[in-house]
Amino acid sequence: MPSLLVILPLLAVLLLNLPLNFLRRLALPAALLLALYQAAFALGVLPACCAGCPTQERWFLNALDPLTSVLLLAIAIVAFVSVFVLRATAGEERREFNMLNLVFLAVAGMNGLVLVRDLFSLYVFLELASIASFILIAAHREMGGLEGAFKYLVMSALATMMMLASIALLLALSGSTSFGAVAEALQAHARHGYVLTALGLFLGGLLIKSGVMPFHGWLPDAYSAAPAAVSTLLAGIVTKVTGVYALIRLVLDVFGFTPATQQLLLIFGAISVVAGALAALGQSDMKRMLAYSSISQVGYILLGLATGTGLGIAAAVFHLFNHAIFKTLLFVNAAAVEKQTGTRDMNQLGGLAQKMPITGVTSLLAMFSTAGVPPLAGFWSKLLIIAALWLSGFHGYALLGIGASLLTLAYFLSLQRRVFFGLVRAGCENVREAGWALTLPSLLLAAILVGVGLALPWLIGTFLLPVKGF
Amino acid sequence: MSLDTIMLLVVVVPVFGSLLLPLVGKVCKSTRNGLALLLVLVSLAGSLMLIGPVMSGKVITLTFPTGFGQMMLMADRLAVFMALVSSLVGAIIVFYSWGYISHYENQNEYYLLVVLFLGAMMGLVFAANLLILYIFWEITAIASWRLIGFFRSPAIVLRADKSFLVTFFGATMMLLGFIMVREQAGSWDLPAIKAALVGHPLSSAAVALILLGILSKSATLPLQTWLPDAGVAPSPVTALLHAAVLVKIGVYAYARLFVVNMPLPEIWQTIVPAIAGVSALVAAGAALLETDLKRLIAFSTISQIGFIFLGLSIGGELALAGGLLYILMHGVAKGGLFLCAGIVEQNTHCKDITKLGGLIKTMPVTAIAFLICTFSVIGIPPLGGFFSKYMVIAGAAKGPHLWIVLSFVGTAFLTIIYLMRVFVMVFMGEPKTELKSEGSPVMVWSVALLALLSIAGGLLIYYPSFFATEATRQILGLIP
Amino acid sequence: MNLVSLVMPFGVFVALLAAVGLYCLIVTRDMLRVILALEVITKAVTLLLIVGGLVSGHMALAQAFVITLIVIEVVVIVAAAGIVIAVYKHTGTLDIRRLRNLKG
Amino acid sequence: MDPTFLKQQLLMNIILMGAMLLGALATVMLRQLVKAAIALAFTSVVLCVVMFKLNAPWAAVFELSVCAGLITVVFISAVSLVKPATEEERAAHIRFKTRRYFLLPLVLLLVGVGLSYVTGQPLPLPAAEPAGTELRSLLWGPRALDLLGQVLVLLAGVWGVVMLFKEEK
Repeated sequence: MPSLLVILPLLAVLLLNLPLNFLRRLALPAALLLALYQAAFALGVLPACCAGCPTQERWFLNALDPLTSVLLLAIAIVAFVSVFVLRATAGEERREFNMLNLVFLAVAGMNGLVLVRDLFSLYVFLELASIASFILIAAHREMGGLEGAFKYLVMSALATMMMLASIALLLALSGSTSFGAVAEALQAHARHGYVLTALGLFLGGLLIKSGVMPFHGWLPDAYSAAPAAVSTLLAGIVTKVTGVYALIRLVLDVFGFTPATQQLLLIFGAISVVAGALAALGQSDMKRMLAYSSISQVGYILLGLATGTGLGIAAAVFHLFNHAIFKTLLFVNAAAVEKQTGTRDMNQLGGLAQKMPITGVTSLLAMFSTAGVPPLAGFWSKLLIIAALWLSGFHGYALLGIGASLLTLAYFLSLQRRVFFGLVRAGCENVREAGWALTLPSLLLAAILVGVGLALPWLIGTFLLPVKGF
Repeated sequence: MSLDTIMLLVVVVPVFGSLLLPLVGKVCKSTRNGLALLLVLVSLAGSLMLIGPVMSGKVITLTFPTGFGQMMLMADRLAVFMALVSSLVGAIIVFYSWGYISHYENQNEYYLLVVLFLGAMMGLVFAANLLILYIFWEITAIASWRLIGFFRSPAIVLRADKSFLVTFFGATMMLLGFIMVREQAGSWDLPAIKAALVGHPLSSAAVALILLGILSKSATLPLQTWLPDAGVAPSPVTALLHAAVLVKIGVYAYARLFVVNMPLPEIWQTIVPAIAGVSALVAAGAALLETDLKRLIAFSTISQIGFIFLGLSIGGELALAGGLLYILMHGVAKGGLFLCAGIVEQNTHCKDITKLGGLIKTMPVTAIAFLICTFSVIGIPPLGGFFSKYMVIAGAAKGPHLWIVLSFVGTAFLTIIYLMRVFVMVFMGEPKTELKSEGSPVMVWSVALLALLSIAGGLLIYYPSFFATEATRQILGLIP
Repeated sequence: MNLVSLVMPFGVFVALLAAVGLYCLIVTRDMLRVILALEVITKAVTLLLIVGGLVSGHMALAQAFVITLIVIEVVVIVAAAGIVIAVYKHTGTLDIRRLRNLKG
Repeated sequence: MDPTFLKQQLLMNIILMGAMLLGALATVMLRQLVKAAIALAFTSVVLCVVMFKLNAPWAAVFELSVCAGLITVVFISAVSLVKPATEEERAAHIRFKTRRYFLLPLVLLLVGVGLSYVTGQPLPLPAAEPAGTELRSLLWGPRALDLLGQVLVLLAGVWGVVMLFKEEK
């Protein structure tokens, strides 16, 4: 029952806030259980989804397809992990409980967003996830978090207004907001200026939401200043679902691939890939570097999507999933480093791999996965994206993507050199591994990365359908 | 045990076994050292067991059905030859490490990476699928990155990153080339590609991109810069990296891809030897000026790689067989040189040849081993290096490009000059540093073994050259 | 009558309203006024939704949308106001130029 | 909806929307934030009238009570928490206001002129709503999901208030 995925978090929030003291302590296990249920659900329906079996449900008609279930799985994994991080870093019990409630709401928002097939409902759930994240970012009420939250809020509000305006225009055109009806109406008048305005507004809003360059201004601030658990959730999945997933879904189901959309995606994708990587190269704050890296990786997803071929789309979705895993892992490790050393400034760190071996090794795996070093999961998605670009005839963009993966490796090597590798820096001698609440999720995510990477040649035919026989 | 299982074990045992080493190392150090050697010896033994079948003309294949279509491992004579060379030198290097690395921290990491590296090398050798080849290719790059940065001081780590970036750049370009091959031939599998490319030569862009990857890995001009810098690594590592295995990966990939499976258009038979010639000559010149012992030997490696490329790319049975033989002889001899350099460095704490001298008095075995290996690299009969160099040059002389051959002859003379200069400056003359005795027995035995192998390679030249010739005939399709 | 000419006069005013809001968003240095500017843009979009319902004849649908939009709008404004007040408590000013701590 | 009826109403609507635009300008340009908030409320009220005239009574009621009412209250309480501006700041504001806002009329003119040139091929009107579709049945029927979303958003708002406004000990 997909609607349970939205209703259960709501019920959890309502029940946990009944005026009974012991309930508060149940919040954490409840969150973990919910995430596990969701992961199991997503994995359970995945084969059926891939086989193309439609599901009948009142609210979410035909909601389950491979894209949706992959996203549901990613949401579950990232939420699971960030609850651990929350436990390790939130501090005060009361605040931890409040933040957990908001995490429930954010997850409900993302699940709804992934499941709906209606433009306006998409807007509603998108706002739900966003509002929960603004508040979470500002949760510690420190200056940096507030600043990041305010910037995110303003840009996000602007983006949703653009989308709503577009929804209004499309409503006037088609008399409905369901994906199918709008897509039909759009097809009938594909090249009309009115339609192009509506499309442009919507795509613009989604690009702002995804933090694509040059609309990225809010993203590094929000990621780097947020509390550790929140930046894990935000970077791993929230902005990916609210921005990138929505973009993929709408382009696939509603807008279709016109040469104009393709060009738009290619250009913004290419700018993000290269400029994001270059900006990351110049950072000294660990989380900021990861944020720029995120922008760069979103660029890859757009490039894959832009090809419009089955291979490219599957690769983009796969990269989205991979990105959720490895970026979450990196943010968890950044949280561990910050917690143990008290700083994120990479110039003050060094040699931590010897002091925190688990953090060091898992970070390395995540970085290599991002850079596309085999045999990790990120390699396959990047390979498929590049191959899709090449086979679709976008040779220049393929070359660009390959070149940028060199940049990716360069900035991650610099991070690795300054934080983990090298000699132990003065002041870091007594650093120890963070507690199990941070190492356990790291190990889990690293296992997924390696497992998916090694098993992919066999998984690819089963779960990434269009890629079969590539 | 069937033959394809043996082939699989040769790859899988060291790759996955290496992951156990840090765990074992936490419990007992000597068990870990023994296990590390054992893992490499399994590869060596497996490769030895494959000799018989492949020499009788068999090609052993193992296919996995995957979402990317078939994925293949394949053992033919070329692969088994290469596997033998690398696992042989690798085993000696691991043995030498017992002595050398025991002075340093992070030994668990060291053994993990060395064995993983050798395992990945085995995988690369038996790969008959472009994706598998690429994966193992990058694993070797990762392992060598960590090994170069082993001592962890900022300058060293920076150089490690540099070498990783250069090889990664080459590898990604190669990957793009592979994608182009895939587009043209419709498969990642080498046999299928070979069949598809009959009559349709590969596009020049794909060849150039793949060549970029190969050149970066084998440190050939213009992507040679990382290799001399990599000399900051622990000595056995540089020996492993430079001499025995890493740079040979590029050479082997060239043979595997362009000689065996994707015949190149005519024009590349001029371009590649010309690149090799320039690279060999320039690197020899650089070696002549260098005073850092390990950097000098590294430049010498770049120079010698040029000879191998010449043998493989110029065409003709004699040159090709010479090139293969060169891989073996150079691996053994250059490994010996590096390990000797390691002993010298560890005992005197000095790598500058102008500040060394007279070491033969206290380190006779090391000195003689160094001399023998030097002779082998130079190509003095009856050592192994002579035959391979002779075959390459003689084979190339049959070809149309006399000027390329002449440049290589010039390089060979330069080799004599710079290597003898090293020997004289380090081991002869007046002692300039405090004299130390020989290194630990394990280390001395290792270099002596390599020197003996160099001699044996010359005296018993019949066996390796028979193997190389047979492999060549199989490559050229003269026999099935 | 067709769709374009029907929406046009309304569309012009919606665009003008949005332009006022956007302009203010760009030039203002006061955080509370940033929120006011967002509100003005929201008004423009609300009007557009109603017009969309009007010309498509799905007025009930458009009303449902507007009601939902208004509820969400309130929550966003409350969250924004909360953030602004918290910033004010830290810095004692509403000047947006104080939000320059995060750079790079 | 009958198009001729619309045409008759158009003039009236244009006047109303002009008033809205004035309200928006006042919101943006008035110096005191309290006055600006009241100007926003005025804009909302006019919008509410426009909605009534466009036959959207329910939405109009919401606009009136929530936007013109609740949001203004939120704003004014937020403003009241902030110290009133000093003389200096006021002077600075007046000095900068002209400099910052002088482009606004130009921008508006350009947008207006630009849009009035936009014409396109006619797009047909979509089929009208089946008669008898009521807001109530619509909200609780096909759009129930949005209602659920609203509930969740309101809950998020509750935590926003709890976490952002509550005094920390």
